[in-house]
Amino acid sequence: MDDVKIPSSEERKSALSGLGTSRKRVEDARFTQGKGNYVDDIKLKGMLFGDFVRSPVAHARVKNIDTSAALALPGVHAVLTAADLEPLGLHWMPTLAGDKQMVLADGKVLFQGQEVAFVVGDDRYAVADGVSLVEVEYDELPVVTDPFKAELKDAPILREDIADQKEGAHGARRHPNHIFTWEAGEKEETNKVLDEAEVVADEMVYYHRTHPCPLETCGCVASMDKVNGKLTVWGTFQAPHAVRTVASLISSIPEHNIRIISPDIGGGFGNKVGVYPGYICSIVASIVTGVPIKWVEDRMDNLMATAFARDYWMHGKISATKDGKITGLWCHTTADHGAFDACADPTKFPAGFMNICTGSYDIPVAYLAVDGVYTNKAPGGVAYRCSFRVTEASYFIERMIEVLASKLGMDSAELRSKNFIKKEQFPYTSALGWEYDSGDYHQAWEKAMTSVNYKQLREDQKKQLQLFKEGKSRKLMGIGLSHFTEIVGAGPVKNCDILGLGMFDACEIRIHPTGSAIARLGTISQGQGHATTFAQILASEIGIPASDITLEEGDTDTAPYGLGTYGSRSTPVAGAATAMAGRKIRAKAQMIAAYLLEVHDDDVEWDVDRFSVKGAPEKFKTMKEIAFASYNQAIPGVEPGLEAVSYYDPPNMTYPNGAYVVVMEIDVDTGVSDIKKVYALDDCGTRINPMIIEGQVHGGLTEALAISMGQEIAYDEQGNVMTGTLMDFFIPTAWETPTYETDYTETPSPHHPIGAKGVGESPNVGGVSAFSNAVHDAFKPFGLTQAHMPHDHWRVWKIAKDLGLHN
Amino acid sequence: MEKINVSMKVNGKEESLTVEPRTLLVHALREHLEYTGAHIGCSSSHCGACTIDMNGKSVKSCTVFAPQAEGAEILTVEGIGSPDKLHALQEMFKEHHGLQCGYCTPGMIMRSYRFLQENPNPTEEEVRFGISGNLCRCTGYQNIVKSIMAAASKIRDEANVEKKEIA
Amino acid sequence: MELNDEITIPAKLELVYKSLNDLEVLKSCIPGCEELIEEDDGKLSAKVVLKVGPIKAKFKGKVSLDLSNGPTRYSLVGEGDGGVAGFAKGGADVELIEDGDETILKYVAKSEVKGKIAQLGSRLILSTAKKLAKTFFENFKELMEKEKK
Amino acid sequence: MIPSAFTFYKPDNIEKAVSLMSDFGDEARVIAGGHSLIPVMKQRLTDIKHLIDLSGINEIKGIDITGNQISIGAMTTQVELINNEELFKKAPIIREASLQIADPQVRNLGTIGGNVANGDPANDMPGLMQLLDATYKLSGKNGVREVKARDFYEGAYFTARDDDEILISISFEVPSGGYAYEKQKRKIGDYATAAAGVIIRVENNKCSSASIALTNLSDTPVYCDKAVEIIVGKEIDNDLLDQVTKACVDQSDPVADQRGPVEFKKYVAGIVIKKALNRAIERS
Repeated sequence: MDDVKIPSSEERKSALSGLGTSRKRVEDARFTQGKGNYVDDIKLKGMLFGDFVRSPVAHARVKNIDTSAALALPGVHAVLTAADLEPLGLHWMPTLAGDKQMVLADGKVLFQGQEVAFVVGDDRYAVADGVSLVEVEYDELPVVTDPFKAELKDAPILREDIADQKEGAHGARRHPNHIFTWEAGEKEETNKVLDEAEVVADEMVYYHRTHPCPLETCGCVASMDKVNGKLTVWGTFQAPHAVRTVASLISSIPEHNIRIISPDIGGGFGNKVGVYPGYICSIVASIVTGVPIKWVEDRMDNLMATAFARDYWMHGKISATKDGKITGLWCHTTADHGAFDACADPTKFPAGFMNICTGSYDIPVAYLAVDGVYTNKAPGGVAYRCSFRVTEASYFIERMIEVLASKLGMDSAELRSKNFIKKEQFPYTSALGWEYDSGDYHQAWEKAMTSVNYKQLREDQKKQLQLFKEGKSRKLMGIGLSHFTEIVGAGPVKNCDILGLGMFDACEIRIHPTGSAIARLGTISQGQGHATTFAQILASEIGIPASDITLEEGDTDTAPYGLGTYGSRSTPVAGAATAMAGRKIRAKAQMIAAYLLEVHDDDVEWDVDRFSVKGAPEKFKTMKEIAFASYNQAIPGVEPGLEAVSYYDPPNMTYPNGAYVVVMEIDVDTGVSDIKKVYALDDCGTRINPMIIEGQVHGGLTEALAISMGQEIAYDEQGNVMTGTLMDFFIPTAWETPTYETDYTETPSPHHPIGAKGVGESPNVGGVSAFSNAVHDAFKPFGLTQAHMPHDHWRVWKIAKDLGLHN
Repeated sequence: MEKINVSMKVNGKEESLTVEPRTLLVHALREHLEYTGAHIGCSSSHCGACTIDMNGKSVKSCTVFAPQAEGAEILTVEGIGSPDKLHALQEMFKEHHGLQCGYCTPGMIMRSYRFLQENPNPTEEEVRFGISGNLCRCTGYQNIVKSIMAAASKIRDEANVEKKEIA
Repeated sequence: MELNDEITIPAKLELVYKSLNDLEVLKSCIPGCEELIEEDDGKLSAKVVLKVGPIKAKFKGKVSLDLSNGPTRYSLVGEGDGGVAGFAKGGADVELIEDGDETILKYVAKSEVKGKIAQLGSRLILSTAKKLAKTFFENFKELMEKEKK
Repeated sequence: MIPSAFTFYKPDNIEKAVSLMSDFGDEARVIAGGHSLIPVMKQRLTDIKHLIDLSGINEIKGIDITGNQISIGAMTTQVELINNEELFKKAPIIREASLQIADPQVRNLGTIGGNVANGDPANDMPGLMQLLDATYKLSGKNGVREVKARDFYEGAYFTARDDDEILISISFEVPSGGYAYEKQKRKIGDYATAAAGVIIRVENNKCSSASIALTNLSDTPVYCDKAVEIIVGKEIDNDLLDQVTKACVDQSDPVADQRGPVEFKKYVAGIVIKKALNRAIERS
């Protein structure tokens, strides 16, 4: 055996494709050949289709629903209305935020696009004909689209079902259209600091309503097998286990008789976290008809009725000393929740993690209050590629920093640097109660400023301004800065649950006799490449090549319980569970190896893919050998097989952060902006797969570009959704999208088993402020302090006009 | 409503189906012929997820009625490569991380497939303009553009090798 | 949205006012009106086909006339349910001014739409409403001219 | 998004198509590229019982350039307009404008006939055809007649075409002089916020002939006759161009939509018109 050379640790490590490798994705073979399996690809024997009759108006009493013409149509099998669901107690359903929502219009409609009746038929075509034949008589009511008018004395009452309730899921209600008031921090102390401050900046920062709009819309196939009493639902679920539990609770079908499967998902971005009437109606229709029912919404339905994001009016005050040391932060937010509070937030956080709004800064005292109100708009309030309300919080503080810098006459890069939480302050407890795990903001900021040559940029900007003032150019240059701190990985069961379900996650690993493996998780990929990256975590933990590890997610009958994929929680929570389960495997493997090598357990040590005898590296057992032994050796005191499961309850959230710079040129006459540079430095802790991280950053930046520069869900005063198609709802094409520069620093999370923090959402959180700040920065010399997003052509033009730049 | 017969050649195979005239081509392909590669993203001809090749041109199959495709030669993503021999685009999308959730990918690849025949040696800017009828929500396009540029180069190299072999 | 215009009708004010109250006249002047019937309760029910380019939608609804300020003022309000297409409300406040044997008809037309037609057709609503109002009054003028002959 | 049912016809000559149109009247529609019509059908904002596909009629396809005369069959696609080198030599503005319509896939099916006959003020070809002073040939049960593009548009979707008529071809003289088609839009695939086309001949810095037309700035395309009157015969200078631009803007009558309010559109109209003028003059 001596003549066989043992490959070096480095060689063996590289053969694993573990942590830090830009491993190519295993998912891609299917997707590039058109062999993905999305919900609309599922075809079951005898399957019927279902679709909704939706309300054309935003607020009305439903006087009558006549389904006779639809039912008379050949090919239409059933039409469900609230009256049909009521005996089952399914005409309303609980929302994730402790409110309830109509499944089908119960006496009135509260937003345009609301589900009124569910038509079931042979195929999409018959169903569409049926839908057009259902006659609904509406008696229109006054419409409230402005959240500031919702609480006026004579405002129409939207939610008659709870009009008299003085208490809601999150405390006292003061008006029939008021949902909750949520407070954090020190109110009096903050007011005192503001009163006595040398400088106070005061601004209203609006983060407009938008929508995650994944390319695949929401849908499901529900199949009730009456023979064995089992309900199977395939659907676009970002949290399949939570859907199973909720489905069981509201349908009374025992949870073990429900199987939820998330097949391939064509993007989620938060849109597919919630439970929608389509799922409930498909299940009921399957129970009624005894055959599988498919429901897939169309794009307009998706933009009109499924979960929106943002819509926060954030009034802020920030105080500082004359030389720029921040002394306090105050924020009052009016949150427009639409007709039902269906925000996807952990129970104790009705405004999500908005209380991360102190951002990256060491702010001694702060106060936050959020008021949620009902309006005649679609429900939702999901995190759109960000952790719960974190992009709102980050946008707020990054705007307030800019506004304060203007007031102080100080460069905002310097103001940031002056107030960053210092490296040695970590773990750092913020004024609003979060414990930031780790970071080195100054290092990241300096790297960013050097990389983009910030000083030179400011020089260029001055020159451009001069040209503009001399009438030689109609363009202004804007430099948008942002330093964000995300809070992801929800979360510790002690403070994070959704509908009472603790937000842990789990991984179960089985090593096969020949040394390959399968790992199952409670999460579900929607493009993040879990099958690739989780295998890499495991490869490094258990020394089996990533290519020999199959990853399986999304089937509640086989996967261990987990809360799913959103809020950048997969890596911080499920990734940790994966590492921990791997460590359990390794611990058992150590015992087996010691037995095989005939030494004491403590006398073997781990070496990349094997255990070797301490001091005698030539004596070893590889994981492959150990795996085989575990199946065919009777080892005293050790059970056969090599399996492990870990349920990971994270001790804390993780706090990815980053420094972004956007440079753009703005034509003041047309409002057209030309993005010259986008630089994104991310610190997501340990980097599992740099290629995938970079891809996530590109995608998130593009969503940030879209949101800040044009994307919105706009309503007119009658409550019509004016952006219901992809012509008006802005999604940039390859042509409008710039090329990005990415960069990184690496500050591992101290409490995460492998130090990873999550990255999917960072570029959206950091990007929106950077793009928006660039627009503001361009007009700063003319006195602009705040202009609301989206910064589409006409709104940018309006800024220029209002500043008198058009003569 | 009366159904009619529609014949077309899909991925080299003669297909005949009996459908209502209003049947959209994308449904004819996905539901009647079970080529589920083409996806539906917007239904309004904005997103390009349903892009296929019809008579040598890229079209959005959600905005074509099946009878309009009578006698047409259709190519879908299922028809451009095989598991044993992937098309250069399929390989390069994988190599350069040109996809994430995969939903836009078949449309994106089919558009690129035709685009590279229209312009075998494109600049990056031309690629961006050439795929501007296809939306992607995940990738920010940067790696898609990279993948297409790489595929273009691979296809050119292969063509050169073939030429040399013939010579 | 509101649109103002005026048109001169070759008839005496009294006749103009009377004609504006005549169901048959209204029916033949409302563009696309297929049916206009007085119901038992005195209200008018209507069926109107709205045809604008590729758009064609059938609306069922009510028309009401406000005659309280006659004969110099007159209001017509209609609202209809177009099913999948959505809802439309429209109307006109008319002022009649005597001008010898002729009558100057001034009107302010209003329209409001909801549902898909509002969502997808917003950029065309104003010009369509303008066109429909104009067509109505031009039809009316033509009719009055014919009657004169 | 599923349309209601219809019967489908694919006539192979224009007479058959016209006869179907007059048989079914209001219940029938012709379909060319379908990219305006099909989305509306899918939204069920229309009720078409009979759909007549014109793609089988070869006589209304293709581009014919004879001497000074260009004739384009109604069923010629935008991509054919873009790729035709002879057309590009004779009337390069067609390629410049066509490349700004929708996206590659839509241009592959979208036809010039569909684009001009639809009467949607947001379509680019109607303005372009007014710019070129094109003539439309319509075929109906009473035979063939010609209508000038500048007389064709009456309101949004209201045109001089009778219900039973089919647009069969578009013809115009080879334009001479500098040209430009300027369009501001929010993104690829969007309609114009404002767009303007200019064709101008300048000799010794004096304008000898000009044509200017606007897209999506009124309920019809706008041919700017007043502006043309101002510029023809004059020495070109910046003041004159400002006057001309103002005259064009005065003829526009845009409506507010998601692209912005009227005031913004008029302002941007001024910018794109001026840009088009400058670029066209530079090229002349």
